[in-house]
Amino acid sequence: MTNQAPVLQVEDLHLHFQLKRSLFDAIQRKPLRKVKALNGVSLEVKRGETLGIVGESGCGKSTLARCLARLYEADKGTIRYDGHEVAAKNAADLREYNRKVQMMFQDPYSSLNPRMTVRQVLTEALRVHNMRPPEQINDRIAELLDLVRLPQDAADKLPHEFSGGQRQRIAIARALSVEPEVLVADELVSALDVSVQAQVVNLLLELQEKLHLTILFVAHDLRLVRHVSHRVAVIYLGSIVEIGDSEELFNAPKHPYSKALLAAAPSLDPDKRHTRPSISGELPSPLNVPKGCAFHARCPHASDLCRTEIPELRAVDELGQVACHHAEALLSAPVLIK
Amino acid sequence: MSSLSYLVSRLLQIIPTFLLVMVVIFLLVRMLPGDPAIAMADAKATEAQLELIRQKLGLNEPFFMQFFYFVKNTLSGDMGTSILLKAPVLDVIIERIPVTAFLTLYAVGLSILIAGPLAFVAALNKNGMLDIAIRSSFQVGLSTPVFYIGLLLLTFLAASLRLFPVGGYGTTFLEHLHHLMLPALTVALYTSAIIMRNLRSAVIEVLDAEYVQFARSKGLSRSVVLGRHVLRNALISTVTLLGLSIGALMSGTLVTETVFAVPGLGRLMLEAIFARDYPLIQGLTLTFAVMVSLVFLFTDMVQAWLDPRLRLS
Amino acid sequence: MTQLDTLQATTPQKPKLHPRVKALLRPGFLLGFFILSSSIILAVFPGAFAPYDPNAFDFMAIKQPPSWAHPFGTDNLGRDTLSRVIWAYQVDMQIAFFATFFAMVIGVIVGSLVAYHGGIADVLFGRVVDVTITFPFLVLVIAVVAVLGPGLTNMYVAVTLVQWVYYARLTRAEIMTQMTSDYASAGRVMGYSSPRIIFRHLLPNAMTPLITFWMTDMALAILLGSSLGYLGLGAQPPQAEWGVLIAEGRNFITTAWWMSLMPGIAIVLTGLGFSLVGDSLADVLRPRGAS
Amino acid sequence: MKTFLIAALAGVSMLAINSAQAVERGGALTFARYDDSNLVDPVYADRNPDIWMVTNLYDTLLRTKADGRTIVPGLASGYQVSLDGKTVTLTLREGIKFSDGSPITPEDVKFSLERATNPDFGPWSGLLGSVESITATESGVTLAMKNPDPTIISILATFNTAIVSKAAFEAAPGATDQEKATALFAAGTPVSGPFTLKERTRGSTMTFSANPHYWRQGEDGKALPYLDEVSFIVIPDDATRILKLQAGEVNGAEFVPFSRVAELEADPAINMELYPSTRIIYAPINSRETRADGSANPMATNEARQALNYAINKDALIQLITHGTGQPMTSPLMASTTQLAHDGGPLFPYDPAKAKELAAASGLEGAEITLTTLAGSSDDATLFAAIQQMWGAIGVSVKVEQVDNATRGAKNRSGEFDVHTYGWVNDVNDPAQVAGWLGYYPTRKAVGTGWNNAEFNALYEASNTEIDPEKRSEQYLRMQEIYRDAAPLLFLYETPFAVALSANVNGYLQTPLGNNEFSSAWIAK
Amino acid sequence: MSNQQKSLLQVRDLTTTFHSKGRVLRAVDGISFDVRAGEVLGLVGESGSGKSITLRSIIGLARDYGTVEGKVYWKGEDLLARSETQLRSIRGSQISMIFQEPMTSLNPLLTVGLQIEENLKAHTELERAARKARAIELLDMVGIPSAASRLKDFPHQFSGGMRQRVMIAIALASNPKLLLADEPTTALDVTIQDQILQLLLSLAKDLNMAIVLVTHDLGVVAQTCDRVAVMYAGRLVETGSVRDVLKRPQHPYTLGLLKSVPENIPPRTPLYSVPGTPPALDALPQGCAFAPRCLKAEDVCMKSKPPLLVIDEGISSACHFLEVAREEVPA
Repeated sequence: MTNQAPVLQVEDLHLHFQLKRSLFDAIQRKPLRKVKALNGVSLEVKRGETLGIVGESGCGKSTLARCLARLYEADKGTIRYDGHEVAAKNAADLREYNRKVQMMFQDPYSSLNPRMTVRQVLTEALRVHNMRPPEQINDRIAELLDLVRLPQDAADKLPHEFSGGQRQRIAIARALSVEPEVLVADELVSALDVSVQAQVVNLLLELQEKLHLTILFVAHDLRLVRHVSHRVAVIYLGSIVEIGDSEELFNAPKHPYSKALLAAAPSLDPDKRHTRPSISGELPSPLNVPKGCAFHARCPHASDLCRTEIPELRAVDELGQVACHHAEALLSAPVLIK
Repeated sequence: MSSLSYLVSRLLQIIPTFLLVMVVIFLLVRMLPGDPAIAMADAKATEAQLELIRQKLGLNEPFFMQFFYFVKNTLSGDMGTSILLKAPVLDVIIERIPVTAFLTLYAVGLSILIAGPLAFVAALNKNGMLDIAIRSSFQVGLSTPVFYIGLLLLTFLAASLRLFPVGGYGTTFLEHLHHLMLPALTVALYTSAIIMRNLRSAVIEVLDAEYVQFARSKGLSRSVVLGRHVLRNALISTVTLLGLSIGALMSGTLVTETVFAVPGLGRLMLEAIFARDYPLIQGLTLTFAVMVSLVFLFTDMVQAWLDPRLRLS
Repeated sequence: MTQLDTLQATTPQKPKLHPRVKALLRPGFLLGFFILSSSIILAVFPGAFAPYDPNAFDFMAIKQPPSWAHPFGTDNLGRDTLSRVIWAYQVDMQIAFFATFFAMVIGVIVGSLVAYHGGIADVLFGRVVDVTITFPFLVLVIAVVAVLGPGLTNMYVAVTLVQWVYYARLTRAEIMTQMTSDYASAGRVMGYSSPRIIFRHLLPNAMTPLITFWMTDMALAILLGSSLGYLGLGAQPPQAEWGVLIAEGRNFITTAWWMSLMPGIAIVLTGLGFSLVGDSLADVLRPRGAS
Repeated sequence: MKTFLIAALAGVSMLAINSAQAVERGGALTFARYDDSNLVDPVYADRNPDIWMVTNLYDTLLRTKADGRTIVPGLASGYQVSLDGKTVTLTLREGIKFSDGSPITPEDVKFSLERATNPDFGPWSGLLGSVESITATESGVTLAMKNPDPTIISILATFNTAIVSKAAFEAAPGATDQEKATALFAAGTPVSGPFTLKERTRGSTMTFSANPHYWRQGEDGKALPYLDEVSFIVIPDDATRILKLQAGEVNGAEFVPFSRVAELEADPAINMELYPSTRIIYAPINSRETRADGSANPMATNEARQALNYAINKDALIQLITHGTGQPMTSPLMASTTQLAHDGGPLFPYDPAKAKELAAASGLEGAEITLTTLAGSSDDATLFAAIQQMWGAIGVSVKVEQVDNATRGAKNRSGEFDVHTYGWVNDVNDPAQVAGWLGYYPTRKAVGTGWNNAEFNALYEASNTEIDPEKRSEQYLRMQEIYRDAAPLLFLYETPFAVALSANVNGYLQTPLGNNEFSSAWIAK
Repeated sequence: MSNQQKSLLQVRDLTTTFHSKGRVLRAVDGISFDVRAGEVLGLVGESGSGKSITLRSIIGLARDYGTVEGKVYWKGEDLLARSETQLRSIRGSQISMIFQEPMTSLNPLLTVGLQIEENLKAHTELERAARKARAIELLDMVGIPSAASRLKDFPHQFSGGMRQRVMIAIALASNPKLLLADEPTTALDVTIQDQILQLLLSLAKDLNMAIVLVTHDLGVVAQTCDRVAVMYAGRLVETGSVRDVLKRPQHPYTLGLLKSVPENIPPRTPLYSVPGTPPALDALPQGCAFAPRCLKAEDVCMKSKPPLLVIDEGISSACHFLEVAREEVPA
């Protein structure tokens, strides 16, 4: 971690997707139904760090990533880049923001236009943002391919000629072509086989060092997030329940949900078996976020307070913040799973 | 959402569509060239007689007033008097609806009877000789104009071999079946080709679906797997398609009714257009739109019945 | 590791026929291609193939059965059926093209824009679709032809007025599907303009079903053109058009069967050609690895 | 020259069946028609499918013989026209009854004729424009005339003066006469004609059954009609209609395309009839000084129009279009079957040399003429192709403009055409109607041509009150001469009515006016 | 103790090939293994390694699409020799299968109750009422709350985890002795995965049922299986007890796989990665399938297929250089 200054500051981000309402519903005066994807997310990303974002499917982690890449416009809340609010910017500045914050996607089969060769993909990116004069474009493409460890003859091939891992490298090359400062990796390696995952993760780590990138690593694989992140945020139903130093969080999770999540992850060691599920129940529907602490229904420590009051994300020690009314109590008391 | 509220909401959705349909029909008919008064009176009438007719038809009213009257009268069931048949348009149409409805349903029935089993056979023999043979023959069917098929059937099956009557409608149900066999077959040829294609690929797709694999892994008999699991799922898209092809089917009846001398709405439509029978064209177009909408509604209901996800979400 | 990473990029691929070439070599496509290319040649140079003037009466040779002099026989006015069928290629291939092309262009543009931008335009478009599919196609086309008057040009206008909606609907659906692909999001993340994303990225990938549909539609246009010709609303006699020829021949179907059979075969063959090529094109045009 | 009947005629049998076979009674005849009757009423019938059916249900006071010219008694046993032509007296036949058995009275006749003269009803009242008043007498009716009318006898043999039941009209529901008439076009209505309406499905089928009280007698001395029933099926498509006949599903099919005549004539199971008609096929030529767009009209001179006529090979057209069943027009104003038609031999026989000469002289050479044809009509298409070829030979180029019937009618009225195709069938057994239509400017601008000849107009007006048949005949001769020279039409050809019947059908007749006569038809078992 | 006696299922030289557009894809390439009564056998491998096809070949589902050769003995009788109809009496009653996607594996148009009961109808003599009672019992057993009221519900009315429970209930309806589980938790979140795996284990124990668990997740294997078989390119490269294989992997591929998982290595350090990608199934190498990616491969690896050899008590491996490949995994 080189620089502690936040490059991205997210404050109280809300995003609700309205479901279509039929004419009949409207006549019956049924309320509008909303998928509450983000319910007040605040976080800071420091320059040069990797911030891991974990959570179960439907928790809002991808929505957050897409908000940061400006694929979604938040309903409420602000995103600041280098201290400047993003939404307030003019068109040219927004384009510049888009250039500086690049996103990479999960599905290696759909992340590339199947009808464009690698060269066309990269040329387009370089041209649109005037990254290089036309005569230097081919040289730059060669550089980029080297950077992501693809052979030079890859340039004139179509996506279907590559394996999944190679495609994700092309996606990385495309993102890097516009020389961004922040990379948002949304489940970048989830679709890849374990052995290939490792190749891409290594590349990402290497590029981060070389190019001083800031990375938002969104994934559901806890081991992977732990491996690549400096800091980690755990999201549950559109809110951050815990954020903090990666090692600290994985070694001593403070939020009951973080604990359950870590406990549920299957260890490679056959001797570390547990015989009871780490947590009961399932993620409630984001259409119906429970009142109070969203986790209370599944939490073994839930109290009346949890059922009524939304816990603030607050610092418990210098290494992290947690959104739990009973964080201190749980820290001191031994963990009891009911 | 319950089935009833689903029906109600579907019905409510039709309303705005229908207002637009009325506008389109009105504009279309007003744009027809030629003076309906001339069409009505034929060549021998004098100017004064023409003027009288124009007044009767309300053709001298301002444009928007004509539209207002059109909507108002249509809603109250008065579609005016046919110039051609000198009878209330609504009466004429009501007389003819059973014929066209019978022909259409007959054609749908035949299409399903022809296409259903063959689609299954083709799908289960995917890329086999049988599959290729079935698909090629339907391909030829798809490429043959309705009127030509009708002409051939009429000439050979009806006139030469006398297996079926040359035309007409008959009076009893069995007579209807007998008389309309060839026209229905003519219309069905195209529809069955579409259904066959769709059902075949739907069956192939469903056969590959995990739930069919799962059903088979349960040790269910072939008939249960095909009947309960494959057919029902494959039918969903086919029902939609059948609903959407109702337009094509009715287009088919337009030509077929003319060729086979079936006294239905399609033939009437052509006659009305040639005679510039404004009120009749309006009424008929509206009737076609209503019929198609009802079929859409019906197929939606069938789909909802087949697919609980539509009904219960 | 660098070395090994490079190694994997060259996935072992047996030297074999390009899959697209293989798709082209299938009998269905070859047959369709043969039919279509012959049709186009006949349509472009009917004079080179037609042995007689298609409109010349010959009272000495009325309703002659097929012979060496008149391979398809002659009609009730002594015109050579073969020549008329060949000249009709020009008319019917024109119908296939003009009755569909503009509808496709308009439909594709409208459909893409509506799909990408959504909002009120999409809602309005939904209404247009509802209204259009509520009318039986032929009813609408005939009504429009009746407004504009019979004849080919007006038929093109009528079909275009109705049919663009179907292209737009298909394009919209395809573009919507493509928009769920990450490469579309990637385009936005890269800061590309909407026209670039729509026309450079989404549309090329949405074109395959469109082109297949276009092929089928051209076959249908020929059928429609013939039907209208048959009803007296399409091409006008004495202009040779297959539907018109069949209409002319129907009175003689028992005494001069060749008058209606020969144009009938021409329609079926050409329709078959379009359908076969359309079906195979889906395989040829689909981007590799997308199946 | 034909003589015109004035004297009262005795009630003689007017049967024209020259059949060696003895008639057989009973049975039902099924007849395929091209279109349905919408309203069979003497006054409101306005389309041929309606008009041509009227006399099956309603008898007229006088009748026209099968030749279409000779007037014979009908419901009236005789008539008398006063010498000044101002009074017409008709005597009603005795014992005649409506189909419900009630007697046909002079009151019914007066009622029927008053309906026919009422200008508010139907399009035909003009035919009786000369009638001042109608009085019912004990034995019949007397018509008081405003002026002498040479056509009145023919009119009284025309469908629109057919006799309806006054009682039935009074009892019929409906506020207006038209509503009553519509209501009466239904089963059970008392009628005066040979048949009653049994049932009807609009646009599709109609059945007549024999009127048991009909007065005319058949060959066998018993009351007509021979048939128990006549059923009509509407089949607009020509080919289907014929297929239906060939399949034996119907006994007769009307409007057989001429192209099929030869084939059906060769069929032993089918009796192909070509009934002489008053139908003429012609093409109005715009004869105005300028065209609708304001440009000079090359067809404005008689010579130019004569050239166009001479340039046409009518025999070729007759072969091409009517397959030899037609014949060239011999009178410029009417079909040869019409009374007072002057047979001057084929009009404008094909003479390319003369045509060329006239074209050059009239400045027609190099002109471009638009032929407006009926879309979808293969006859018109053939005609166009032929005319294009024929006029090309005299240096006239022809463009085609295809329109539908309604548009053609509108163009005819507005004069926005050069030449367009048209046809005509007489409704009345008198040349006044067709002459008024074709040549008399005030009627309809001489069938839309804009030809306006003072002498012709004066002659026409005079002829309409001329009761001296000789003089009237002369007037007509002169009118035909004038019309021939002016040639505001292309005189194309006359065609018969082609009806195909099963071989066992006898005695059916379609009159030159088009009336379908089933009263004497019978089926051999 | 003879394996033969306790073996419920014996797979011998199972080979499944597919023919697609003139190409021959060898998805399963002559594999042999046993499943013992009551045990949980993990079949692990990366995508395309043939593990799912193996399951489908055992139960006869694969032969619709491809050619299945070899022997599959069930209680001493070769299942592959049975006709489709004969197989049906075993499918769903003695051997059941569950699939990866609970979303797509249940027929969306039929109620859950019907989908359970049709199994009972096919394999038991139970009457309608008894079938319903049994269905409720089954739903209850797999942990679906208020089971009775949910029989009339359709699959889409259940959450992902609940659907997987429903599928398990259906599979267990007729008390099978062997459950073939094809990646049953891959589509689920970790907390739900945990619940389902625990459920499967407890049911297997209660019902004395063997499970073949196909997965690509070594963690899942470690947490649930007794024995494990590692597949690569349609072949078994290593089998043995879970502890042995995971702690002392013999085959370079197993080793590479284990080392790629970022567990027990310092954060943000390079992970071990197996270079290259698996071979195409229509172009399998002549020799060891892993040879092109193997750092230690020599000529012999390219030329001859290494047999699966018993290395030690409870572990077998297919590598020409077993001693060379052996390496201690950091535990």
